[in-house]
Amino acid sequence: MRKLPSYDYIIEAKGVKKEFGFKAVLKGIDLQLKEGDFLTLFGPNGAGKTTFIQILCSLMLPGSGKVCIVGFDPRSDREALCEVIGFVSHHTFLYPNLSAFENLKFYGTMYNVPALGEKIEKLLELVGLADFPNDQVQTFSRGMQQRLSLARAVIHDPVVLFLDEPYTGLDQLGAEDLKQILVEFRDKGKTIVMISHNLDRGLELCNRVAILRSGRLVYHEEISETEIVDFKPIYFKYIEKRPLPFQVAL
Amino acid sequence: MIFIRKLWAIVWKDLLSELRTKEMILSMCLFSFLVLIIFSFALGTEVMDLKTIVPGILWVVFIFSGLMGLGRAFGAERDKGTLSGLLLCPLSPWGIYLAKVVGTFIFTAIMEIFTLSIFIILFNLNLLPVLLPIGLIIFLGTLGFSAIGTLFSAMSAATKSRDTILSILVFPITVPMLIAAVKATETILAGKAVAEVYPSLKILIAFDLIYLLIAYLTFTFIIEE
Amino acid sequence: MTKRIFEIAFEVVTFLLMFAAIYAIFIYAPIEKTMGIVQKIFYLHVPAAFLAFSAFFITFLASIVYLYKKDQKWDVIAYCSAEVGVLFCTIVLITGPIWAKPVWNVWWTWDPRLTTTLILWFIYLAYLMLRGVVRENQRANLSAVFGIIGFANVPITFFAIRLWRTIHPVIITSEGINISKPMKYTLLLTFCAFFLFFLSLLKNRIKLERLKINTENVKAVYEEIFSS
Amino acid sequence: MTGTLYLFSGFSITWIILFIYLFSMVKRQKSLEIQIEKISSKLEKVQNSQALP
Repeated sequence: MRKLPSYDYIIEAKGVKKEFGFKAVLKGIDLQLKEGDFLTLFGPNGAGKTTFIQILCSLMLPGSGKVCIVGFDPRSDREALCEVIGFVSHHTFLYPNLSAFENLKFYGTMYNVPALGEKIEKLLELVGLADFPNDQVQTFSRGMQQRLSLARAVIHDPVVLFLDEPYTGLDQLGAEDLKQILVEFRDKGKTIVMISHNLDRGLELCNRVAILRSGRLVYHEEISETEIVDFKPIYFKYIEKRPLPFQVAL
Repeated sequence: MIFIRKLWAIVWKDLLSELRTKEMILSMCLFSFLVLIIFSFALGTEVMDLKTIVPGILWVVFIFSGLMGLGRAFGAERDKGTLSGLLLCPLSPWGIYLAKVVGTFIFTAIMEIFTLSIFIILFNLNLLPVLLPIGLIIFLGTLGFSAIGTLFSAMSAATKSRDTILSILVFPITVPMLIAAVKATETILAGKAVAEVYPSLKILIAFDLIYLLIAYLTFTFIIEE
Repeated sequence: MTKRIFEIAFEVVTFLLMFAAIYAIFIYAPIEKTMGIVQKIFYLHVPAAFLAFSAFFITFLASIVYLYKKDQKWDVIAYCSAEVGVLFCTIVLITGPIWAKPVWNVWWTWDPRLTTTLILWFIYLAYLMLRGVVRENQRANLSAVFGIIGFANVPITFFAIRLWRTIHPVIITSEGINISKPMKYTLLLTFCAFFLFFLSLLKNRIKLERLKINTENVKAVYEEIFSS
Repeated sequence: MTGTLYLFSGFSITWIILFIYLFSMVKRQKSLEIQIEKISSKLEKVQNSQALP
């Protein structure tokens, strides 16, 4: 059992800013999540959602500000941090010439997973790919690849799971399966952060909702099942084009 | 121990992936074969002193063909979109770099063995008696080339015009290594004592160590965004 | 205010020194006996070579400091210094052959010093090109690493080429030529003049680059405000 | 005297290079100034239009 440092919030971001060249993508984001939270992050295209989630999972460093995931700072404890997070993106991170089994075996070795063979079989069963362990990934459909990508992301039992548009390319059945897996994950008490375009899919499971717009977190609330119906108008109110609430000093 | 296992996992998946397509190794070997043929046509049949030009040709072929393999080290990962997945793994950037150096080294070495055999046939050269020292020189040269080339491969993977910039970065930097390697090969082929190549070998070793050291210190900056 | 006066004084001194240097080179310094009047290129060539190396050394140091501190200021210094360095290196590579042709009767020899300079020139051209093609959020990091590697390459290149050409051509012996006192003073003067010129060039280049960055920043903020 | 010719070409090429560089710097500065001018004039326009109502 790995030892985790003590922490107040499992995910903590303080004043996170990021620039690409001269373009400010994130302009100071504060976010705090407790263990077991399921946050869905909405926002229009180009709002900086993907950049933000990449900063949270240490693929990018924040330009300024502080990020702390499970008590680890991505600047100093990157490796320890990597061991406790999983990331599903719209890239599958799978090697097309390797089989499903080989892909999982590679990632399992990288995460130093004990009893890897059984674990892989269990995972393939879970994502419904048990019949094709030895087929090359390039022969898989997009949906199957996405399932395998999910298996890859959870092979080391992460404490926190980040999902960047996980429903892209999945058919109805696949989406239901993914939802089941996420429910299982949520019920195990893992913390999940998901990005979504799709309001219905995004609101199904979460207990917190946030809206990101041009690099700022303009809305962040806990949400109960009864409030979900009312969320749509709120969302459109927040993403409609209007001057941002700040003054420019000239 | 875990570090070695993770390192080997990366090398193994690269080898396996290459074994399935054979795309890179075939193109490298074919390219070196073609360059050799072109050299033998360009030089004509009655070359005055083969032994003085052979080392130069040999290393030019190695560098040109090796360059094809270099770009793939990180370029392929970026093309497939797997680079982020690799970077997410709990392994230090240095480990990832080292694994890629080993991979590049293996591919380049396979190409070099192939090139040498063709070379022996085409230029009617008897390398057998000097195989050991030549092997050592090629080993050191290839190590340095892979070390610096992998670093630049990661750099150029972040740029728009990948292959052009890779060759512009690699060629001037590898000149000292090339000079030392050619000089050493020349000395050996001329049938001189092995002791005479020590200065060249020293430079090759210095080159390898300096670049591995620089990569150790700076590789984390290359992949961070 | 005093800073401004100091700056102007600096420029004026540079300007005067340049004139003094030209006077010294053409009128004060005697004509060398064996090489003739061509030898006067020496007063351009040697200071330029020294400054090119110093500029690349500044790039090297600034790159290290940048990676350590992650302050964009140092990246700007490294970039501007590399650009000025390439400029002086180009001057060295052009005046060198012009000097060599009448003296050695060849334009170029593969002497360690010449070859090292040529390779250095290629390396820093590559450095400038790399900056042009790399994505912005990785530009400073990558070019800093390359700036370090490029300079670390210098000693090893020098030794490798020494090994390659064991018979040194004339230049090494011409190192030992007796420089008469007026020549020495002229060289010293040109060194000072060129050095001040280099500093002011570098300073202005850095200023220009900062201005560019600030303008781009303002533009980005501006576009953001008025797009919404 | 060929020596003078070489000397002359050496010096003139050096100065030409330096002046080209200086000229390019001046040009870059000019273009930046134009950009700044554009931005500030646009900002002024916006300020005026906001002041009207």
